[in-house]
Amino acid sequence: MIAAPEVDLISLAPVLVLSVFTMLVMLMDLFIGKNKSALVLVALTGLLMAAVSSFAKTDWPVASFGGSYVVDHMSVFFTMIFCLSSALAILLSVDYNQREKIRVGEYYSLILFCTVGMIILASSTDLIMIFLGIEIVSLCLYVLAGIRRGDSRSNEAALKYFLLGAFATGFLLYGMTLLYGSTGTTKLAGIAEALSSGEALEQPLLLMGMVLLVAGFGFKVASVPFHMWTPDVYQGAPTPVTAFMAVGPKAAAFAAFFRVFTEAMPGLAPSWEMLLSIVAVITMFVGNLGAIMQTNIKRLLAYSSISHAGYILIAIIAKSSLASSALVFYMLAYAFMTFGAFGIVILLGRDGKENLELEDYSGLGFQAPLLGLAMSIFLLSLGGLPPLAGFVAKFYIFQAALNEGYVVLVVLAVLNSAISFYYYLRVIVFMYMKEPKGELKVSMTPITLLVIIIGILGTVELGLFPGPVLTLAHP
Amino acid sequence: MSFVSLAFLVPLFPLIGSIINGFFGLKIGKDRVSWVACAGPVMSFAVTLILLFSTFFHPEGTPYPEQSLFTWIAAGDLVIDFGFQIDPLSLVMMMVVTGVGSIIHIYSIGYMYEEYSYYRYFAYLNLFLFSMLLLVMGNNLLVMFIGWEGVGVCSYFLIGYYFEKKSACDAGVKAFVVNRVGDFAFLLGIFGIFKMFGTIDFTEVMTAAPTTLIYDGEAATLITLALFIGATGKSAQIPLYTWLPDAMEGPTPVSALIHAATMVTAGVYMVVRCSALFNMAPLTMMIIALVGGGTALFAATIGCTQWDIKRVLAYSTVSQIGYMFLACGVGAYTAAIFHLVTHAFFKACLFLGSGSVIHGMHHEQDIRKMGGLKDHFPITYVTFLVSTIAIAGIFPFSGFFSKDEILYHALMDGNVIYWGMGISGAFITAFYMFRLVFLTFHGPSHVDPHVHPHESPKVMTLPLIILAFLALTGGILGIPLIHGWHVLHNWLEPVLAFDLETALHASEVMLAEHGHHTSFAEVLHEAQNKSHNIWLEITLMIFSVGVALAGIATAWFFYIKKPELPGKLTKGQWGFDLVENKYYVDEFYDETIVKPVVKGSDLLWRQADARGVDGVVNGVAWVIKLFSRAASSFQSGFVRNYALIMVMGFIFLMIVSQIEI
Amino acid sequence: MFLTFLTFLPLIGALALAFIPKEEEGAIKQTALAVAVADFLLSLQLYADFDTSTAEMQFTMDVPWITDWGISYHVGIDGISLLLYIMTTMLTAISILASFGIKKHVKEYMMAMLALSTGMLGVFISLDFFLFYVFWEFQLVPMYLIIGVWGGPRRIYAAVKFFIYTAVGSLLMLVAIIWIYFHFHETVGVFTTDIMLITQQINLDMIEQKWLFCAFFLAFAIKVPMFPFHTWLPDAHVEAPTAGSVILAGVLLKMGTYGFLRFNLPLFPLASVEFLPYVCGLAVIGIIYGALVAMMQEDLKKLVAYSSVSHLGFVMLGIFAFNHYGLQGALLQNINHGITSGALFLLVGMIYDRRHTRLIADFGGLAKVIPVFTVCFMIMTLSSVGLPGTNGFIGEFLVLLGMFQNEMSYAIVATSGVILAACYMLWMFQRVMFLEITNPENEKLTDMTPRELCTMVPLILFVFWIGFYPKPFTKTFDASIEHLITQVQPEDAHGSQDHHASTETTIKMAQATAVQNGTH
Amino acid sequence: MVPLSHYLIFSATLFSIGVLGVLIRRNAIVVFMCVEIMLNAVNVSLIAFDRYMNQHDGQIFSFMVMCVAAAEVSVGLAIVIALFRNKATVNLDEINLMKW
Amino acid sequence: MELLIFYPLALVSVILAFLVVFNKNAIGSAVCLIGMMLGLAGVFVLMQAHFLAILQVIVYAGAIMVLFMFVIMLLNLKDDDKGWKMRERNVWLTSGTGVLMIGVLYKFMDTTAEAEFNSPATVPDNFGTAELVGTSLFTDFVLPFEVASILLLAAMVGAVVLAKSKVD
Repeated sequence: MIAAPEVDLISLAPVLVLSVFTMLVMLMDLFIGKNKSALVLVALTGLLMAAVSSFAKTDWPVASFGGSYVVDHMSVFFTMIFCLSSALAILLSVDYNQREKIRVGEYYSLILFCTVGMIILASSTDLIMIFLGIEIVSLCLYVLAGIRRGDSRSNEAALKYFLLGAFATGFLLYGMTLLYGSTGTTKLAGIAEALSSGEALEQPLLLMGMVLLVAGFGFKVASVPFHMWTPDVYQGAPTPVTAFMAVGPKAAAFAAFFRVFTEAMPGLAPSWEMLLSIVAVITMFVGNLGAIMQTNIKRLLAYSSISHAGYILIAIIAKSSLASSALVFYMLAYAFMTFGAFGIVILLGRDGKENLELEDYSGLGFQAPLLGLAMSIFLLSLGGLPPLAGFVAKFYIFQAALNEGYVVLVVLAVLNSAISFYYYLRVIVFMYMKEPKGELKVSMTPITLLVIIIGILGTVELGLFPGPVLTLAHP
Repeated sequence: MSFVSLAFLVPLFPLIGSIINGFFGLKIGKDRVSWVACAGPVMSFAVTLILLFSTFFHPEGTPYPEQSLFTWIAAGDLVIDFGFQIDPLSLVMMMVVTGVGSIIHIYSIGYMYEEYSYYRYFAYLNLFLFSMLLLVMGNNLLVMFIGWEGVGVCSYFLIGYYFEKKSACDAGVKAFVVNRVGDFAFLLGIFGIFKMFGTIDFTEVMTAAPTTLIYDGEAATLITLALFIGATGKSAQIPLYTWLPDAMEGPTPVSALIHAATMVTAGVYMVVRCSALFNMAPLTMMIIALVGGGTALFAATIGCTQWDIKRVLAYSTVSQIGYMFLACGVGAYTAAIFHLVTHAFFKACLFLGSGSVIHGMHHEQDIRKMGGLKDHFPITYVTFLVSTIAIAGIFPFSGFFSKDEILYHALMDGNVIYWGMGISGAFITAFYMFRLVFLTFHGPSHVDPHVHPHESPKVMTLPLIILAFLALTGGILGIPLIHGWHVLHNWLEPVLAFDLETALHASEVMLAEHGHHTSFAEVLHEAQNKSHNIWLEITLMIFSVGVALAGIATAWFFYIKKPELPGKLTKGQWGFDLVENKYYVDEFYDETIVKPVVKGSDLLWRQADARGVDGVVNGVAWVIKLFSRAASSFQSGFVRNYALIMVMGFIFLMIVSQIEI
Repeated sequence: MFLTFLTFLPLIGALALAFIPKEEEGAIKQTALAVAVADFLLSLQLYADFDTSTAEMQFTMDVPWITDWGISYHVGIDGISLLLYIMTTMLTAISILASFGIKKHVKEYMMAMLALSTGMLGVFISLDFFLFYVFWEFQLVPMYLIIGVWGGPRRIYAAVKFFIYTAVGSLLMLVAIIWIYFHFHETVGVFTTDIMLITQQINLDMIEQKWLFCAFFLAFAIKVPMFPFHTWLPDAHVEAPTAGSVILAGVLLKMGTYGFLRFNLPLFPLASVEFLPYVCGLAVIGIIYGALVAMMQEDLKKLVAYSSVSHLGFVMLGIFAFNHYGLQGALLQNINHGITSGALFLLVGMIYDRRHTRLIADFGGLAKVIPVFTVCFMIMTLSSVGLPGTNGFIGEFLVLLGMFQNEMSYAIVATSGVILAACYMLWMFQRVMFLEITNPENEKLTDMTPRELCTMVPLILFVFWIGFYPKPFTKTFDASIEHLITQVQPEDAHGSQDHHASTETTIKMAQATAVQNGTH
Repeated sequence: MVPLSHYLIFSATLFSIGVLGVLIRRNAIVVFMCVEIMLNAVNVSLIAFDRYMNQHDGQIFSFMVMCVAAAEVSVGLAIVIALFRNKATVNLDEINLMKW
Repeated sequence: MELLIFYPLALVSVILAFLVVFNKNAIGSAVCLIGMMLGLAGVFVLMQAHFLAILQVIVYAGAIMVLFMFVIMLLNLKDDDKGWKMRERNVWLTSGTGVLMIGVLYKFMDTTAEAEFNSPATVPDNFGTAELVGTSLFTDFVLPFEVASILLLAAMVGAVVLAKSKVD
């Protein structure tokens, strides 16, 4: 006799809603004609519904499925970020896909699938679930990165991402296995319990498992030295996908990273703190240093995103509830800035010419003053200049870290911030201080502009009046 | 109503003149400029006279009036008024400054008339008078310091009046910078005084000095030394005298007013003004006397070898001021002021006379190209001769009285070395001054045939006559020998009065409080035992007149009787070369201070700053770029490389984790 | 509220400019000028209403901002910031007037200037760490653009250097601020970033003070700039457009010294006393070094820039004299330097506009061609030299006097800076203005235009006003300085005797030394 | 009875061989096969742990791994095909358009 | 006894794995891989994981590897991959990494060998059977099971998008 499984579908509401809408998109794609704009609406509705349904449970935290799934503060907030970032990514893609002639039906459904994966990733408290979540996200991204099939860069990005991703999956999986082997369970709470008893801490394999997990997750969040794919893939992938990759999946990976390390392995904290600190510092440095030499805006932003991963790692190291709020806030702020910046990158591209070199930005600041201003705001916010969202976010993370006493780490992060200004300013140098090569023609496509405006609003709002969001972010 | 409330007018008139001329000078025409320019000092002179007369009736024993215009600087317990002090000492100086100043202003009308920027000259000159009056009238050190630096800057402008000439500009900068060195010390002195007294008001400081400072204590010595260094800068004493000869690049009336009569004597005035402090510091006094005497002798020797008419006078000025300091150094402040006044007369006259010659010779200054000019310049010659006799110290010219008073005090209050320096200086002075007269006005003419010398207009000769008259009669102010007839002495008495006994007693008490029982009885005894020896004084007078005459005779011998002799004698003499080149002091300063500073600064900038400090900054940027290149060079584009690096990273983390546990 | 209005008025003006079409340059310039002048005139009201008898913050406004973190929009002015504030509005107006000749992107330029003004004003009024930091960083951007877009040939290098260098310093300050934030919560139990509150109640031990002092020091020392953090300044000055240099010298550098007064001294009194020798040492080195290096400069702007290093050294020295004279001198010298260096940069800008060179060697004999200009230049030169009767003297005198009362040796060395100042300024003046005209191009120069004269006249007036009657300025400082001294003093009890003490104690101290070293 | 350590060492060896293959092969498909070796190696560990703890979690896990492997293979090979269409090569050393 | 079965199986698997890496021919590699997977299936059986062993054969060695072969054939790869040569500039890096990797492996083996693992639990006879695994799958692990369906669906869509021949 099989005992009835413990099923709590209400907890699962966002996943279910979104899955349904995903399939709806796929189906509709087959039946509606050439004009696919309805799909956008459906997809956005789905995301909205998912976001709303994430509040189906309000008595956080709610654990279900035998402790493998949880609805808590972090998961809900992350769900919102995922839905936001996916919505922005879809909006960003509308004009782009038209320009680049990308099949939208599958495209949108893949983004939605990916979102499902992200939600699962952020809400799971079971290694198996986390593994599956990561794989869903990754698989969708492999495909999305290579979705411009006619473009060899896109192909290359997909292949690189895929091979390295699969390689990293091996590490991650091995790490999970060893963790499972030393504790006898795949549930995070169970692992924590086993570790807290002290007996499991003696397990020789545990440490290796932890390092393997660092490597595996490190790959997903693009932290050095597992970041190697990032610049190439960011560059090769279609721009909206790049923006999406930089925000949603990364946030999801961080959510899981945070959960696994803080919820499952607090007992091992002294050793992984050390490891992560090293990784964080190297990540910040390599990201910022690498960005300095870049001439391609997408590559530059890729390196920048690596460095941001470094900052965010500090939140994991700080591991308090303050840190989790900081992480959440950071990802939200990061979403606005990144989508805004990539939005402008997309706007500048035209048929057959993407205009991705910094040279192409010469004179932008005066020929399209508002775009220049917007780009400056995004870049300065990424650099962490007050009073913009990026600053408040960094401030929050530094707060969390200082509160736990990681002064050196924060000082290094702060120095990196200073370095990072160099390349963000470099873009501004091109926009304002170099003479334009020719006349810039910017086609102001409305939906992309909308994304940029949302980005600006978010960046400025979170910078000037972060109060309400902070209240939300704090458990 | 007290007349003192008029005091502010004295500096105000020249200031107004300066402002009018400075801003509108070009528009109103030269004649009006002259009127405006001369009206200032003359009116000041008038007000000074009023003040002087009102002071005659000042009740004895009461403090002299001060006029405070407003609170200038207030910071915590430091309150500095912008105020003037009208006491005998400042009145003497004001008389000299406004009087001689007026005369020279008038003279300048003639001398400068052909200049394009005539107005500029007068604006500067009026501004100078303003500053100088602040200097002498200020009731505290800081107002004095405004004047002190103000005259410096005016001097800078006036020396560099012919700003198209490099030498003039350089001389101006040199004057200002060297003065600044002195000012630096002066400032430190002010700080020290404030630290010790908590105020920088003259009256308060001087009243408190005997009971606050310790006789011969470190504080007293250092403060006075600092002040004295300040004075050496302004008054062109060793070691800061080098700017004055170069300052002769300015127009001649300027040399007369600033670099002979007034500004350069400011140092003397300052020392006298702070006499109460100096009295507490015998060590400083000794240094002052030595420096003064030394300068007197040293500059005089250089004066013998110069060929530029103004430079001779310049060294003579340095030398004469040396005498004044010598007087200060032995505590004969009255004598110093006396000499200051008479020197102002005769030296102004000499300079103006030389100016007249230069004017008439179309700006020829080399005395080797003159000679026999007495027929061409009758008035100039006579006035020049009168002043020369005065400076040489021949009875009954003014210089005789003042110089002999100094020499007397040098021997009586000082020692025979001071006197020796003084008397040898006197001999040389007489010699080189008459050398100047003989070479210029007597003997065969060496005038360039293209030059037609002519006597100057009345506006220039009249001042000469006035000044010559003063040089002749100025000695009245200080007729010696008969007690009570020394007008100046009586006049200054209340300002210079100093009760050594109280001071020494206070010092003893203060030292005793700290467990040091020192007795100053000996000092006191020595001071009290000095008495006026009238016969000695007469002897000295006769001797010094004799010395002066000897000097004149020597000059006559060398330059009239056997004019070819000096050339023969000095040829190839290293000693003479040394003196002729002013002992190479300028070169010495150049090599030891100026060049090292310039070279060092250049090094500092090009190496230390651009390469060192900024190099570090740019180096950091460079290193970052280097690392940046390294960081992105790993990004080779090959997937397997990426995988390799991931594995390496994993292994690295593995090792780290093993180390940690 | 009024203060807030004044502070944000330029920003509003900048936004208004956005709606004027690009082509109407005249209207843009006039609007910008009108806004700046209005801001200046209105800010005079602050002076009129300012109560000089109290050290309390005035015109305060305190509105909760980010309540979760205890951050509020708290602004106010006291004696330390009042004149800096007014000077900022004035220099903004003057620099906008001086930039009428700007050729490219007029609209953006004016917007940047006005935005910059708001940023700078905000720094001086912020009474909340977070707010302060926001303004502190915010003003970098317009300045960066002004240097980078409208600057000289190496403008990008200079602009980036300026930005990064300053950012590096201030980011460490950020860390310190957050640290204080938590420390304050631990010790007092409140999460707040209110500067006043923290200053009053914070309790730090020596080690903590030292570290925090260093973090703040770096930020401010770079801004000041103190040796050896000064190298961004010459580059920034040389490349910046005239108005940029004016603002840079006049206001931006003052933020550094202001920071010392507002944060380092009151928050870390122990460390301030502890670090006095080092800070003063650097200040003195800066004075001498700046002067020596200035002497060798071939570029006028660079010379003035290095002279700023030297002058700001005096300000630092005054601040660390910890007594009334020094602090008053420092505050006044702040204003003086703003006026004098600002004017010098304006003047250099004027001849640059005519000759398109700033090399000293290219000039010579200008006095003959452009007399009015020469007079202005001369006045400012003398003010820079610190001639008594000009503003420069009062400040330097008080600073040196203050330092002398505290630590004689520094004052003595620093005083020698006045000699060097005379050297480099007068030498420069001579080479530019005097001598024969060697370059025929200089003969065709035209004298100052009325507009240029308008920019100079107020500054000249201030030079003499402060020089002869500084009381209206110094009286605003008094109460705040007294307050500041009491904040530093208690911990400084034994050391303070010789600097704050009355005359009697000074005399006694001096006598004691005299006895020890006496000649008897 | 085979000790657990034997299985673990066996698994680690296979994993390392997989890693080695990824590092040194140039053919994208073979590289991918090496990744499959790694996944298989992990499966050995998982099941070994299960066996020694008398649990089924590991087996479920390895079931999921197979599932994922299948999905990955389908996507991965699709990517390879897409790439091959454009560049007619699967040699990884020839695929480096984007670098630095 | 079991060791006697384990060692040959393990040896063969390892050798085959090596052959996968060192085979010059992609097809050869694939064949070796199949062999290795079969070997592993044997090991699974040895551990009484019968269900998984079956899956290993069917899914892995069967379906997945067939797909590999299929693609290799489809692309008609020649022997352009000459062995396992690596790019020369990375020789030292790779070898260094290899040495370190061996070190890590040694460390791993060392610790595993030293660790005193409890002797295996006595497992019920039906351990590893489809029944027990299935029960577990549908009770405790029903969520992963369902999620896996999303994964597969997504993969399917993705594969279709990328591999469709017509570029539109």
